[in-house]
Amino acid sequence: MDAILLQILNGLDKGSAYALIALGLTLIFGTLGVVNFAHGALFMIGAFCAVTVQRLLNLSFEVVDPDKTDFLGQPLKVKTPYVEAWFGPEMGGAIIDWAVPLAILFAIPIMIGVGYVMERGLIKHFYKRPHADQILVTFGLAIVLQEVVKYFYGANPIQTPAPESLNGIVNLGAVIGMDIVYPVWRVVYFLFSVVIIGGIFSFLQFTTFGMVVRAGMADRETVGLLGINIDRRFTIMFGIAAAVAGLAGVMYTPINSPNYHMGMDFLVLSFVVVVVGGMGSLPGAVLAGFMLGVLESFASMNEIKSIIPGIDQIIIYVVAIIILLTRPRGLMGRKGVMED
Amino acid sequence: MFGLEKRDTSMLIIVAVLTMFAPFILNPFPAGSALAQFNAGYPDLMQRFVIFGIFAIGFNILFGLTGYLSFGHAAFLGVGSYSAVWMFKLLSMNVIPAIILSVIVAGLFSLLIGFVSLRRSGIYFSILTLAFAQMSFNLAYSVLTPITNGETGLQLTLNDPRVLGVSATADGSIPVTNLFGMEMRSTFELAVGPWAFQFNAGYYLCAVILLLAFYLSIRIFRSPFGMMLRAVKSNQQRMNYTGLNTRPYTLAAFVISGMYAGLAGGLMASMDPLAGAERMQWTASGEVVLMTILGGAGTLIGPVLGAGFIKYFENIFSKINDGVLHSWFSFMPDGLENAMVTLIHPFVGKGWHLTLGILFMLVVIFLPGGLVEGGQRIRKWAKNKRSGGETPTGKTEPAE
Amino acid sequence: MTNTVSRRGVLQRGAIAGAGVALPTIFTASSAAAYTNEPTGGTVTLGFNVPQTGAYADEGADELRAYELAVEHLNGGGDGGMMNTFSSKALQGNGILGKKVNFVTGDTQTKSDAARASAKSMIEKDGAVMITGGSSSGVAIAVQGLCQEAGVIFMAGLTHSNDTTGKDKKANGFRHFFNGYMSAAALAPVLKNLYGTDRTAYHLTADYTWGWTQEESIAAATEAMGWNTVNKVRTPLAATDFSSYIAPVLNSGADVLVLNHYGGNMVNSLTNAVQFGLREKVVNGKNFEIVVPLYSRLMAKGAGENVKGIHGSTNWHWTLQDEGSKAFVKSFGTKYGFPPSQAAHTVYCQTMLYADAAQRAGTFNPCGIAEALEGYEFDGLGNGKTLYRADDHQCFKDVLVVRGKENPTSEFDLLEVVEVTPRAQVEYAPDHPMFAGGQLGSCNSGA
Amino acid sequence: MGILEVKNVGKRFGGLQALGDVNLSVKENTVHAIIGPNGAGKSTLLNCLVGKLIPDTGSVMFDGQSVLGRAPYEINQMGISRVFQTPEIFGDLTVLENMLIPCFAKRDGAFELNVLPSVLGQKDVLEKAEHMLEEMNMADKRHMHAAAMSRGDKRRLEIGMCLSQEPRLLLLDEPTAGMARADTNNTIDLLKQISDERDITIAIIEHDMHVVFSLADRITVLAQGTPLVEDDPQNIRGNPKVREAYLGESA
Repeated sequence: MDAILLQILNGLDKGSAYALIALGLTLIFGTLGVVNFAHGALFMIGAFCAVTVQRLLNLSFEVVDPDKTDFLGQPLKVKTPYVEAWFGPEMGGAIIDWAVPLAILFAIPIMIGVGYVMERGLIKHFYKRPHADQILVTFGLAIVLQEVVKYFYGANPIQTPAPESLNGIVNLGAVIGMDIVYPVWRVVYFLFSVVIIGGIFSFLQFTTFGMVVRAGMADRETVGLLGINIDRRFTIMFGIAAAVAGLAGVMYTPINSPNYHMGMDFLVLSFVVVVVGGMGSLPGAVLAGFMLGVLESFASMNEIKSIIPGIDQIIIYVVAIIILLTRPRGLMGRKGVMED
Repeated sequence: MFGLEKRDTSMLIIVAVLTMFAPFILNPFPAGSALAQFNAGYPDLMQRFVIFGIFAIGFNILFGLTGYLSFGHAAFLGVGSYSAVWMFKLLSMNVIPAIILSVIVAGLFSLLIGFVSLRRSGIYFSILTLAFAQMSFNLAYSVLTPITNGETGLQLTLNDPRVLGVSATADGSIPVTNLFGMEMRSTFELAVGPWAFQFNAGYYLCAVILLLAFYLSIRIFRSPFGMMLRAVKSNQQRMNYTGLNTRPYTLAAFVISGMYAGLAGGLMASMDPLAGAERMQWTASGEVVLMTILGGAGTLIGPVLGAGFIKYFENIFSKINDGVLHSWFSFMPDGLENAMVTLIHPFVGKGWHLTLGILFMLVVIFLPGGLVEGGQRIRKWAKNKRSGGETPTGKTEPAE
Repeated sequence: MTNTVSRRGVLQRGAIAGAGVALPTIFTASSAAAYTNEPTGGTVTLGFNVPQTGAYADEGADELRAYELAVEHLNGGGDGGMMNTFSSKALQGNGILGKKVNFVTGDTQTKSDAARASAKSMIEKDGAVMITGGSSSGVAIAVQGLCQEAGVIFMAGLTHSNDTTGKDKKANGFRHFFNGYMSAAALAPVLKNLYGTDRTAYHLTADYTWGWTQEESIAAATEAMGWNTVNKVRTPLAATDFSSYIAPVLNSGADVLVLNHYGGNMVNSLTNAVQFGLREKVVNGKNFEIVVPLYSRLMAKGAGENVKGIHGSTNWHWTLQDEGSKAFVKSFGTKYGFPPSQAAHTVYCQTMLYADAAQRAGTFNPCGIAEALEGYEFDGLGNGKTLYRADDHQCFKDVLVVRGKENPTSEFDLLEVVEVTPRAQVEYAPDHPMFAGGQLGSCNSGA
Repeated sequence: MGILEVKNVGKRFGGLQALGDVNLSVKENTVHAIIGPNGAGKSTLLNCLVGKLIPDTGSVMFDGQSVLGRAPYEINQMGISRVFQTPEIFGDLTVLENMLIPCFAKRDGAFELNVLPSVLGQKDVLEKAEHMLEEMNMADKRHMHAAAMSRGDKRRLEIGMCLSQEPRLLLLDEPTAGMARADTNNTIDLLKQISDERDITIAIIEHDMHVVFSLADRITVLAQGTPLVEDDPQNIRGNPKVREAYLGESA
């Protein structure tokens, strides 16, 4: 029983990442009608915002310590981060320790800026172009972005730990008298994604801005006829979608050390998630994200794998095929969106 | 000629000339010169050009004509390769049965996947094909290892039970692939001064098959069937209300392009008898999509150009290292030389992906019709120049 | 028409055919060369085929650095590195057989297809007489097969699967790196001392051939000393989040987790395992332990804090204090500013061994070189006395058991050597079942 | 017995009864108009006839054969062609190609793997398409991209495409909707000419009374999903029930 609960937790956690990426992807599909193959790269850039903050906080000055030697036998240069020098080792150490949460503050403006520049500088010119062209140009952009990151940070994964106090495990089952230990940061990640998803939905639901955007998703021309500048709002939506992907990336870094191609790893899966959820449906994307995450976790249980060997390799694709064949437009897709 | 219109005939002849003289055309720089790095006229790369050309031509029959964007075509190429290698292992080292089997198996496989996937259209179709291909890849890499030899790829061994032929040659090697005794790897070399041109038997087999494949694709483009496929892309609703059943049309296009992919896979295995699972990965499927769009989807020659373009960068640019750069700029003063090397360094060698990404973007931004449109613009420009800068005729020619 | 892919190197040709020849000279390769890519000018070209894109790009970059260093040393540049400590003194620092060493580089992309394409272009276009490099077993085996067919020598880079010198061994292929069996044989006694004989192990294994051979080796070795294997779970190569594979470990009754992963997989699975508190867990009254049989410093860096106190094995480590290792670290560190990785070390050794064999054989003919390498025993390359066994072209040498360091003094000082398992303990018969099923075949010179 | 017999057809969408109990009989070689206010169920009825929708109850017989459960292309091959409210043509193809496709469909049926022969080699089909273009006065536009034509021309082309299939029943869905008066009159003339010169039955759904009374031999008035009355045009004009339900509100 607790094994199943544990896998549900794992699934929700994986699903959080899928859902956050898919949410942004759907927003861009829905509002701009653009197939954005660079969306995974935005997730990756977010993760590298965290790496950058960690590096910045660790910027150090060097003092030569004549008593110690480095690997070549020369005097060792001892590094002390400026932050520690300024705030004292305790306070400074704590700031460095909290690099990942701090990176959120750093990532929001960066990601909105990246999204804005991407949309105004490139995507804008591709609204009326065929989807094939959009795929080619955004794929090219994704390659360029990840190669640039690789140039500066290398190809190896870079460890970016969570703050010490959030790094342990917590017994979630204590309340119901069961023993379900789970990493604290993963709980944080799940809650974080719930907050972000909730935030996006209430933003779209309860603000006039959101209402206009939703109306624009349904019928762009009519909204345009009302004299509302829908394009500008869509640009802002693109920035928000980029920020959501970026934040998902920032928070993901302690779970798995980021590397430059993590965006591509998530790209295909998030496309599957979006399509299974149904084109143009935000709740569909979120639902599909969590559903596929949970199913993927179940499929990796030994009990299941012993019945169908290798099922964990293909579960996502099997589920995608079954859903698309039984529900023509995915879980909650709207008619006529990206069907031709 | 050959039942083709004049324009198509001349295009076929141009392609024939280009492929037959490729060993010369692709080797413009004398060996040993600084630019020899850019020579592409060696057998392996020439084979890849034409094989991926065939793959892209086939993909274009589906995507270019019907607009159905398959993201899983690499699976058919992979299946073709596996069938061919199994044929080498079990039957004979002759490439003909291997290629025939790979086309048949890929055709059957694409019939199955197409039948299911074509129940949906648009992006739903794309994701279905992607899902099937990724399943094939993941299984080939792991669970199906007894058939596919997993990570390493299926290869020949010294104890293959070859029915027609020997398991190992007299000197203890694995026999090589051949066409009725003519070895695919045999290469004839022509040295003219500092130039060295290589004529490889395998390449010429591939080239002849490419010409046949290209010819067949012209016929398909110009046939009523091809017109129906373009009509599917244009307006399915009207098709249905004109008494035409679109499903068999799209399925036939899907299977034909799957068989082209299988042919490419079979040829690949015939040139180099190894079938790796990565051939079926989504990145490989994505590659043929990129080739087609980059060259010009829906045009006859575009996909071949796109295939050549990408393979050239993959194989030539990835091999330029700092040593090569230094040798290029060694005539400059040291400081300038180092500056140039530093400047170019990120774009070559391990940075070849970056260059490719940038070129994707540039092509699609400035040449919406792909490389073919670039060619047309140059031709138009040249024509204008020749005719003394007269105003261009307003008539736009359909992209071919 | 000839029967071979033999041809002469483009770069070499430049030296001899500089002046224009008026009439076409038509010749076939077999009449001109005795073996594939016989160097005729003043230079010889080696092909360095390493991953430059994809997950192993950093490891590939480190290999390339070592190759460049080796070439520099062979051509008489730098401080000579391990050439000075190498037991064979055949190399003079004037290239190989008096020919200056040139090299070409390529990108394997860690894909069999791409790696073969890249190796082929080196052979067909650049006239390389030897191909070396790689960072995964799939690529090594694929390229080894190609080199066998083409008639050039393949000096494997980082490849740890038993198959490379087991069922997929080839007469033209040679491996300096150790393998899964050796890791297991070296680790088992250490694990026994540390954790006792009453342990229950749970394996997580990357679901492809390398993972399987390592899993098989480790399970066999640990079971032989009394451990019990409770489960062997295969994880998809593409997996990034291993939480759903780690979770079942918690209640499986296992008290040791063996991670048969490498690269990004290893970084992630280890990170996830530590996240789930496995390190602090007590099962069956014993502390829960994690073992990573194949360690690399680059991976350890990616996993950061999580490697502390975790045991594994490695082919070589820069903190070794023998003369060869010290010389290599010094000359690598001086040139690049940081110590070399085990991948860098193995490819440097392979280049030296190839050059030395050619020098001793007096020819670049692959068959001559193979003969010179087979059964060759040497020392001074950082691993103690080492034997290139003739039966399977596998090097036999001491294996290092390492542990993630608790208090690293620098970003490179992540592992510490716990034990140097002597060569005798990791040796096995050539027909050992884990290596059976293949034949070397006969050497192919391409003639 | 009419060529098209609709009996007791009903269709519900959730809680909405779109068609109640429709009976309709279209006589061969007549022009039969179906009129009714918005939401009367005209389009639903049409979709039931061409296979886009399957009615919940009742039967639809064309020339003695049931069309129910058949796909649109099968119904088309039986001899029913449909003209849409907004012209549905192959925008990416040339005008000539647009005309060729129905000609091929007529000759080769719903599917033919005609992979090798060239289109230009199919003289019979080419001739027929060219002839049809001339008849539609569009021969000069034959190499134009269809999407680039005016709406009136598109409508003409669509009707021509349908006629080239030699259908026995031509269904038109508000063929003049959104057209300027001149274009509307041209279309009326064209349809008149077709009905006079050919052996064809026309069923037309129309809003525009001018069009209806210019063309129709017989009119069915639909209101709230059921036929109110079916009669000759002059009788419809004077029918008080129709006036009340339909004309009254628009007059």
